[in-house]
Amino acid sequence: MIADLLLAAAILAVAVASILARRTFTAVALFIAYGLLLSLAWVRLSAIDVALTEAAIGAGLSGVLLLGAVRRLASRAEAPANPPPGAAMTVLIGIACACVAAALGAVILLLPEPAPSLAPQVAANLPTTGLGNPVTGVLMSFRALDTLLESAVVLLAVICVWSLTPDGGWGGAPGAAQPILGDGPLLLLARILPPLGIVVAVHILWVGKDAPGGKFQAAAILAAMWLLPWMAGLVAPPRIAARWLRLTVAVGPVVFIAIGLAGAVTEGAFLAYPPGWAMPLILVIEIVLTASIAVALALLVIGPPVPEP
Amino acid sequence: MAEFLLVAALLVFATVVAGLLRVLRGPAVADRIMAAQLLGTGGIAALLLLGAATAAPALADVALTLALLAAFASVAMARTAPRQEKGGEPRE
Amino acid sequence: MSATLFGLMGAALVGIGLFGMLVRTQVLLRILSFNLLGGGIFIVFGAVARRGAGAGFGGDPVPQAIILTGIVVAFAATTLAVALVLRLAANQDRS
Amino acid sequence: MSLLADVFTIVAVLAGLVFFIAGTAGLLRFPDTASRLHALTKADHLGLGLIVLGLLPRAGGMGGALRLLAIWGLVLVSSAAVGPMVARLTRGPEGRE
Repeated sequence: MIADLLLAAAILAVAVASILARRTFTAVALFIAYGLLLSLAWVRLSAIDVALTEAAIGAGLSGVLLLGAVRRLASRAEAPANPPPGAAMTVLIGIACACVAAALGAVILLLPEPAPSLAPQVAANLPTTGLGNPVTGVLMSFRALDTLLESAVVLLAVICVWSLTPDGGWGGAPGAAQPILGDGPLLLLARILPPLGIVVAVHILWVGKDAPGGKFQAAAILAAMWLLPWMAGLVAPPRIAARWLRLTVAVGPVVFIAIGLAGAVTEGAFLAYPPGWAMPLILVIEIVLTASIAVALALLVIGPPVPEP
Repeated sequence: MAEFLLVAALLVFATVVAGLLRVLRGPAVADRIMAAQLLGTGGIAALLLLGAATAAPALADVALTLALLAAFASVAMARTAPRQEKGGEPRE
Repeated sequence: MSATLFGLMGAALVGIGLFGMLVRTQVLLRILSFNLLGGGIFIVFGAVARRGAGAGFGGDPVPQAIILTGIVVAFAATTLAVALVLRLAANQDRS
Repeated sequence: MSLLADVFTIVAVLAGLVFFIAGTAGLLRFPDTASRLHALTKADHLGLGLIVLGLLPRAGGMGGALRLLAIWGLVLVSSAAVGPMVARLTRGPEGRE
């Protein structure tokens, strides 16, 4: 019980410090600490799958994404287009936000006592999917449409980010040129960590069938393991005009839709798995989706191509 | 035995949260990075102890992911940190 | 009990994130506050899922799966926001 | 036999805890960044290392033990890489004398 109070207080303290920080870099460093603490909070809420995702995406990829932006924006004095609100206005905004938080808190306190839950239904139908992990079962079978739409959203995000390429830069290698600092330690890490990370990612993907784990967490780790050598300047990202790159990013959702349509033909319902075939089909989708989303997440963090001035 | 591990997990977490003050207060940029890394390591240790106490092997996977990603984030932070001027606050 | 505590913490995070988005003028800090806000909402959702525990699961798996999807989509939105900010900054440089 | 394992676990975890507390205290109390870095690496390496050693007998079989050692190895490698980079930050450019 004390641990929960301590954890909650620590998260709130880091969150407040993060938005009040003077320098953007400090705010992002605090945000990474916030991501780490949040994944511990998810463990206390006994949602281990979400803890894995929050650790991989919240603390890892989001932090590195914002750090990259801080580095590229640090070189120019950022002229604030609109001046910060005055003291009175800030207090007013503070009160309004406190009201929103209080209202949400009241909702939490007034939740219906026999908490409505779909757990029994999931438990009843899980054996049909042949999976042991209920969250993976929901993701891949009962709510497979959400997962399909989500992988499509990731694909769309890649298209949108690439569409921000300044003219003349189209087709080039994505992302700004990484400064080759000749940092010994970074090069060391960029050579040692990726192989380990790939083994961990495969382990988490495979274990995801019966225990917390799964494809999004594995994809985030794989993306991180590609970004590390890119940051160290060891690996030049492929040109976005490269056909195989576009194919890899698109193959995940395409395979998912194809299997969904096949289900519609044979079983009469989109995304329905023929009985007995659920497990192998889900496995195929998971593996293809992991590779596709890993590449997509990495490309999202790398960003659009930036032509040298 | 399990209670001992739970108490140990709580203690490790409490010390690491105390270390968090360095993140909030640390004048130099390097202090914040170090404190964030300590937070990562402490979180991993607390998770391992909690996992051993409640016999939940899945927590070791979370600790493994945290170890990988905390390393990744720490390196990114160390690389992006503004250079330290002569003793003063580094410019924005 | 811990679910309610974390639910209230999530509600407070929503307030903090909203405050950060409205008060801070640096664009990156606004994007960061947006992520704090998102994290808070997911925690509120997670507290509800925790209360729905049953049938041998530590929490109701359906909202947990949806939160998982939400985290990935929020990350995709954040990458797009950062890409827009960087492109704007590059344009300001050129003009 | 299991009593011996339990005693070993308790002793090792307590020792790890001591290093964590000492490392964190060092991080908070020491005057300049370099000495704080020194304190931090102690907490990182030895604190976690001893806790991992303490938990080894309780880890389920070979797989669990391997995973624990992998975690410790990862933290060692990452703090070995981040340490010099952070130190170089405090030295600034002239740190390369």
